[in-house]
Amino acid sequence: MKKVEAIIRTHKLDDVKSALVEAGIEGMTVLEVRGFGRQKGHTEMYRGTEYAVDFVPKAKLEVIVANEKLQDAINAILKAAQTGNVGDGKIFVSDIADSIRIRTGEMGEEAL
Amino acid sequence: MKKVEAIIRTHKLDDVKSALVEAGIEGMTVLEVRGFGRQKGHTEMYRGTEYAVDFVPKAKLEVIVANEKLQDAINAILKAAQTGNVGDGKIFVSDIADSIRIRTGEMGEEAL
Amino acid sequence: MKKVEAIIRTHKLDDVKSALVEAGIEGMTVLEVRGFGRQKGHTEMYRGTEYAVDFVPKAKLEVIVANEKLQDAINAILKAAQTGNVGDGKIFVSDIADSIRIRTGEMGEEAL
Amino acid sequence: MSYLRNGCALLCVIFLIGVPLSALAQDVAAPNAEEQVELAPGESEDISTEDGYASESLSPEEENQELADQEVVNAARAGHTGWMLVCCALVLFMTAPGLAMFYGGLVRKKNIVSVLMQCLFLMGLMSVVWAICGFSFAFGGEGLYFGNTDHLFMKGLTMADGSLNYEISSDVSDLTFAIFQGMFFIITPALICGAFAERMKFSTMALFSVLWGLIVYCPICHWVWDGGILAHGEETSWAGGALDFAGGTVVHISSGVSALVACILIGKRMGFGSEPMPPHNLTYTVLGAAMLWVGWFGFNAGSELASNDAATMAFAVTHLSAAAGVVGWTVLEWAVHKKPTALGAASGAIAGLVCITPAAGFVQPMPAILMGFIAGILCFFAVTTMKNKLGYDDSLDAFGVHGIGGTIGALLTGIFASSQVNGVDGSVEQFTGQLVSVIVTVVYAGGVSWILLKILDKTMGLRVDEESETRGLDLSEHGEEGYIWL
Amino acid sequence: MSYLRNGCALLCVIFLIGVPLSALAQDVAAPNAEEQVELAPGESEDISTEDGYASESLSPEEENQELADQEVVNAARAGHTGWMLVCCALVLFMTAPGLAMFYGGLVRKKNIVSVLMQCLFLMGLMSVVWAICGFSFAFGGEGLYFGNTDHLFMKGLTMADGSLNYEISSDVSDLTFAIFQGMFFIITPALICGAFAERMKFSTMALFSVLWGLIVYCPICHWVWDGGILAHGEETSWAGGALDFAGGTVVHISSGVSALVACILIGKRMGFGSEPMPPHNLTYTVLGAAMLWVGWFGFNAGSELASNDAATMAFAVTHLSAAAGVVGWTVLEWAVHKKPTALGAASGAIAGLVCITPAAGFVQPMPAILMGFIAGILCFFAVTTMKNKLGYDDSLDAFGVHGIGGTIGALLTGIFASSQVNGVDGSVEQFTGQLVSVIVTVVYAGGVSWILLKILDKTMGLRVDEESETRGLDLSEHGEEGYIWL
Amino acid sequence: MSYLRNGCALLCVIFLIGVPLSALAQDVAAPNAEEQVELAPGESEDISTEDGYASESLSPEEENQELADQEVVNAARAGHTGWMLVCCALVLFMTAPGLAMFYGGLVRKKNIVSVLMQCLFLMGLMSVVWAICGFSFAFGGEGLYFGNTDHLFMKGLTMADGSLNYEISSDVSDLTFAIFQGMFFIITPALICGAFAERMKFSTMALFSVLWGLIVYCPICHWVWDGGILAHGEETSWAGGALDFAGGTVVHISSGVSALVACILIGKRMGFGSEPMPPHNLTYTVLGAAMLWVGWFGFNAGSELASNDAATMAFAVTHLSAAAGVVGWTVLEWAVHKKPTALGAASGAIAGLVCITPAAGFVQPMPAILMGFIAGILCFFAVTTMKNKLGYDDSLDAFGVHGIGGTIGALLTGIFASSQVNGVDGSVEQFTGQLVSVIVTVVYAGGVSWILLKILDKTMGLRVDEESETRGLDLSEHGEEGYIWL
Ligand SMILES: Nc1ncnc2c1ncn2[C@@H]1O[C@H](COP(=O)(O)OP(=O)(O)O)[C@@H](O)[C@H]1O
Ligand SMILES: Nc1ncnc2c1ncn2[C@@H]1O[C@H](COP(=O)(O)OP(=O)(O)O)[C@@H](O)[C@H]1O
Ligand SMILES: Nc1ncnc2c1ncn2[C@@H]1O[C@H](COP(=O)(O)OP(=O)(O)O)[C@@H](O)[C@H]1O
Repeated sequence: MKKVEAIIRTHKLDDVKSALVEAGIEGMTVLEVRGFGRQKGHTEMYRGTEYAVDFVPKAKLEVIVANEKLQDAINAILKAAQTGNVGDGKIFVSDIADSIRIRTGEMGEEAL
Repeated sequence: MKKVEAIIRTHKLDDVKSALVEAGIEGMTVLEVRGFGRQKGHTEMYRGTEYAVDFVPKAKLEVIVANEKLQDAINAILKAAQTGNVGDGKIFVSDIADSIRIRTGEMGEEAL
Repeated sequence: MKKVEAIIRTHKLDDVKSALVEAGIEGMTVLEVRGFGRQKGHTEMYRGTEYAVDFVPKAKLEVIVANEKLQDAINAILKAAQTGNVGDGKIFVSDIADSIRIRTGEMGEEAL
Repeated sequence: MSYLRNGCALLCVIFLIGVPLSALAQDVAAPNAEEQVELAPGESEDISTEDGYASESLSPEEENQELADQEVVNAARAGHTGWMLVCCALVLFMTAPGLAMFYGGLVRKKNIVSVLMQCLFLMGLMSVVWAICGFSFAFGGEGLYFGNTDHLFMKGLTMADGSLNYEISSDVSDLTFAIFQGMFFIITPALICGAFAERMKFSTMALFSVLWGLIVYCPICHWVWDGGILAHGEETSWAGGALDFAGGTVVHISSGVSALVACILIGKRMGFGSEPMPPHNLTYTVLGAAMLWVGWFGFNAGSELASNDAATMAFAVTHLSAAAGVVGWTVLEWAVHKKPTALGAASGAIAGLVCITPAAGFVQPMPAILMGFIAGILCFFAVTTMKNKLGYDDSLDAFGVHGIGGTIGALLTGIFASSQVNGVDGSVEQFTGQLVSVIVTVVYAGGVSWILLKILDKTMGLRVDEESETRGLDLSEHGEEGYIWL
Repeated sequence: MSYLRNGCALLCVIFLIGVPLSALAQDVAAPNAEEQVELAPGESEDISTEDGYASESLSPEEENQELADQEVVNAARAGHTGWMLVCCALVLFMTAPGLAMFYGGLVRKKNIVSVLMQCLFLMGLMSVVWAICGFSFAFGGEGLYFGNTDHLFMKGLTMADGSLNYEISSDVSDLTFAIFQGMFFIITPALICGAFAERMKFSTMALFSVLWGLIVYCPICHWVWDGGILAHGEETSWAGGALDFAGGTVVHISSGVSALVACILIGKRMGFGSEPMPPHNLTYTVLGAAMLWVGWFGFNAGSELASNDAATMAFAVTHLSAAAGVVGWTVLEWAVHKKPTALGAASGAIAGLVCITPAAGFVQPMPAILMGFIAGILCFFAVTTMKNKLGYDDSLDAFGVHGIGGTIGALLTGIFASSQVNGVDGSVEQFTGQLVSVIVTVVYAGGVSWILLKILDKTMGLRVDEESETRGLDLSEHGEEGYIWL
Repeated sequence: MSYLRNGCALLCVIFLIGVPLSALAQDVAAPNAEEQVELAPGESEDISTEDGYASESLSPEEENQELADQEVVNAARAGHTGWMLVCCALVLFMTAPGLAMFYGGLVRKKNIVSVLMQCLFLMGLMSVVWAICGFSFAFGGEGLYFGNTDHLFMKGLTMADGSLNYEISSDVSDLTFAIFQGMFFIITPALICGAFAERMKFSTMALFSVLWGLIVYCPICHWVWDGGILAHGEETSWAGGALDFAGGTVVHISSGVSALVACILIGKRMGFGSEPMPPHNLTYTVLGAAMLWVGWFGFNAGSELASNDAATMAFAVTHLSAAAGVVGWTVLEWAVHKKPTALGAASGAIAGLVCITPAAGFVQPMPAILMGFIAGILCFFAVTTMKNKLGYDDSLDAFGVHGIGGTIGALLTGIFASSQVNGVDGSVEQFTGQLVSVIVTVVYAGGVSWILLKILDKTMGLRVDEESETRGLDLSEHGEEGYIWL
């Protein structure tokens, strides 16, 4: 099994979710994160004091998939999350050793 | 070392924490997340416009454990987080290459 | 590629970010988390009812780096995040199988 | 689903009867109006009925004098009316934003909307019920036990060719009085909501509030403030009747006791005692307490029904009692629990305000400070120690603050009342009168609430199901979330 | 950048002209003052001009009597003035915190500051404009179509040796009247902001508000309330003129229609219909609605310009209509959508308040309940069904609530007005007068707003760019965030 | 721990003395009461003492006339009293929710409760202190430098058989006056809290506020408003005394300067200059500013102590100055920093309000606009440029807004005062009087605050420890969190 972590624009979340569901993915977890990268943050000004806010709000999606669905998932995300502008985000893939469904105790790909 | 990521119901957090502590785990990190899966979300209605909110609030627990404690940790989580209803969540296990305690610079299992 | 996950004190975030940027890291993602460990939480009191809050607010930094930059990143974090008091946090290192830049589709270390 | 239909049905019935009858009400008023016009001779549109009656056979000079006197009366009324309208607004301000914020901050995030909705909906529902029949039941006629139906649909309070009657008080019109009292009819059931917060069905809450208002509040109100069995100084009163300036008995004890009954009958919140249930937004609670404090000036000083020295004194003692409540609760907590909390300060303010409510027009400033201080201390023990010992789950301490604070206030009024303020001194007799009124109110409000809730429990059900409670009332009852930060 | 300069320039010009002229204004006032002093004989400093004029040739006795009468008038004025100043404060309270919270809660988090800023900045800007010229344009002179320049820089409203004129109303001074009306001048354009929220340029909004205020609001205000073509009971009025007690036409229809035009011209929000745009902070919206309710008493009852029976009646019907609006909207929604929502209750309250605004001084309580109920129901359909059908994006339903609610109210006033309240009965003629005033207001406000916005669109641009809209107006227009939770 | 005990001890002592003495106070009042009763002949309960004295040897006719006159006076008092009670409520409303929200929004999330708690606790503590001794120290007797002990425990302000004295003002009772002034006694130290926010020990803050109130505020108040060395128009006054209508010197300069001293002595917040410290909830700040604006009408117009033309004028200029402050600050910021911020608009409003405070009863509308505009601009520079240059950490700009704004206002009052408003014209002499009063206030308030804080620093400590500051005062001082979103 693989873990796909995708950092995307927050307002793309619904599109990406739909794309993943279409690609046959049935579960996923989303986190609110703040990202630092090529995309610039912004400055805020309070009573003349300027704050540079370098972190940009992003959504992070974690999807654990069976190996054979990995490519589908990646493609789905790529298609739905791309705008072509700096700040579209990244996808990171890593290995998952095991997975368990708490409700039933099922293990492995069964659990997804 | 292993990383145990458990996505659980938010109100089970305290129980799971206690179970883990009993199982000899001394550190963990919790994240607020929103999950999509078999458990249904809800609909909200604002001035006649209906919004389907598919994501359900969940807590995600990250625990890095020495290999020999892995099973204990999993069992503790399973026992404390189970309700038997859809939405109990998942446990994912993966490998951790190294760990360091920032305060002391200790490495490996010492650092946990 | 490696994933460096560092759990640090929230108010050290800016320092750590700067240190990482100096070490040549160009991207990172931050999450708000709550940690349980040796550092004690606090108690709150509402109309005579005491609540023990065991979880302490922390920032979690996720940085994916090329293998050769791993040590630099770790050192940067260690240096910037250390105060010497309990609660400085941990660094966990794991493997990343692949990474993709959504905007361009670039893969591997190119994508970072 | 059926309880929902019940609720709707009730409301619809009220309206279906009310709307056609409303036309009638106007027609009924019209003849009165004409009558008055005939009686009032002068050109001045402002002459009120009372004087009209007397003026039939006066010489022109006397008439002139009377007109001039009337001008003076009207001038004073401008002051009284303006003040009382402001007080009406202040009392409404207490329910929302005041109480809504105060209570809203105390619940968990998933139930914030439900609390706000209870307050706001009661502002609508109870006001309509008050106009249709509540006022008449509470303030109609001279019965010892209950009002009458003379003022259904605000009959007799409507305008007859530009003038409103001045029967109840000589300083403000009956309509002003009715609006002012109507604001009390809103906040009293809203206070009860604190006891069953986070688990009560909205539909049952609405129906209960209407029934409670008509069956519990209106009679007690009539007993104490409209010549009934607890009215002070009436021969027919039990034990000489009670001093209750602004509603210690009528509002706070009645709602506090009913709250206790309600929270016992509905049972504890799921997870009570095991899960943490801290206030989700303490800032709301503190700000709401401050708003209640401000609004309470309308509640207490407004209960003088005029803008005069007595209102000033009521204002002053209200302020000082609240202040002393803050000091009392906070300092005690500081000593006992090592930290002074903002929630403590806010609770102390409310305790002080509740306690001074029955006494506001009867005591001097220094005793008011003492009363607030005592209330702060005793309510502190009530919500921290007593509640835990007895083990009921009064979610937001409606009983602990309003029931206990109101009782303390009612009793202390019998001790600290000073004849210099309003002609009544504290005495053993007065204390007895207070005690009797407390007991009567506790028994009646508690008993009827118990019966009402039992019936509602059997028919509509008091409590949402477990799934709904876990998810939070905001989503399950209203389909809304309080905050959407994304 | 250029639009920014434009905006600044405008403001600076106002000030550059205003400041030196202000000195002038004082000088002009001075002679008046002296005149008055000479005329007023008695020792009393409080004697007002009018009486001064008449008193030149009176016997000492008569003079004494007159002084005594004057004392009575002054006593009444103390009441009226106090009440009206409170009403001024209440109406300001409506714009912020009231409307600011109500609207602010409804937008997405990224635009909360922009909404608050619109309200707060308009409080500043419109007040200054009102003092400099708005009041004079709206209430100056006797023209049928427009005011005059007699009161530029508040000339004639300033103090001449301690006294303020009492020309407009005999109960409160002209300055009191001017401040009160100035508060309306703030909230009316602020209401429009609901329509183009989350995408309008701040600079254009500011300039539009000033122009709209002077070109749309002032004339309509003059037509209805200062003897213009829609004034009730004037011979020169069209169709006999309209009853508009507190601004159903002047405030709500004018702003509601302009809001509709504005949201059509500026276009839908990006992602409208595809992305969810739920209220980010429903608690603000509910609390804001409650504050609006409280403040509205100043708006409606204050429009009587005195503290008397009519003000009491206006207060009562305002309260009851709001209450019935809550009940109407909520119960209907409950029936149709299965859940009663807090947003529904809040919207119903506002609908009821808007609807009763033109009628507040003309109807009895029971019809007021009916009006609120009808408004709750029709506005519910307007914002749920009609808006979706027609497909415009009125972000916060400024048109759906104020435009529709105001129109319903204006028309129903022509039906439910009762001569017992203010001498006017509902009738076909009155209904026609109401209808004509609605049509005139809709056509004029809509038309001029359309032209204004078209011009502004071509010159400054109405809308922020896409990047800014996505990021949120808080950051792009103001460089601030509403909440920083870390 | 020991400082905690100190604080508690202090409070307890106050109460231990106060409670028994309170009984005494009532006894002392009683004889007075009887005296009055004997003197007052008529049946009317409302006759006030003054007239009672004169009426001993009048013919029945004259007595009748006098009674009639008294009725007129009472009618006027109804208006004045109602208005002043509302003003009292409005000034309390300023401290909380107003100031609490305004300041609360500006701090970091971890300190929000501490700010709210400071405001709420001071509402309690300072009110009790005021009743016990503060009023007497400030307004007792005729001393040039300090009040006396005549009114300890509100002696002489309590009720003697239904009546309150009317010595201080003929329009409202002494008790009304005392409550009104008591509200000022709350907000003034609360303003100082803005300077040492986020790091001050709660116990030290409480003790400091009490001491500061008694040693700094009461004397200054006495000097300016009770015939002391800065009172306007007294022969004994320095440089002819100062015009200070509603507290530019007494409230704003005194608190602003003390704030500066405090923030210098306590030192900068940890991380000041390196860590970002943006407002955690700008919505609170904007809403709080709006509430302050509304409440300020009570503060300024209420300072007329009557509901009359002068109050109207004070209301008008207050509103316009605030409005111009918004415009001034915002437009300047827009030009300089390219974006108009909501925090700027809010700050500008407060700057305008502070600046007009001393002038409210003395200037005409157009100069008021100018004053607000100037204050907006100068305060903008004070908090953006000057503060950065000088490098002190005035967390919430208590000095920058209240100190600077108050000084500007005090000085400009000497220029813009117009004899048409209140008999005094701006002049070189008047300006000198203003300047002297500013200097005296700055020196005295600054000096005594410095000494007080030095002593407290040595004994109790001013500042929480580093760990507590990092964690936030909410947890370390109060054991509470402001928001619990989970
Ligand atoms: N090396 C990295 N490790 C972890 N997260 C990263 C890394 N680089 C980028 N990110 C995340 O991806 C987001 C987008 O990256 P950015 O460089 O701004 O744009 P792009 O992906 O279009 O080049 C960042 O906001 C950050 O959250
Ligand atoms: N494939 C997945 N990858 C990541 N997270 C998942 C995945 N499947 C489920 N989850 C998480 O687990 C939670 C529970 O899953 P769900 O399917 O609703 O119930 P259950 O685990 O009882 O079958 C989801 O809300 C989601 O956060
Ligand atoms: N085994 C673990 N797994 C995951 N997170 C951990 C673990 N141990 C500690 N942490 C995280 O590290 C933080 C700091 O740990 P703590 O034991 O308090 O201090 P220190 O690292 O100085 O010993 C904790 O708050 C928690 O978030």
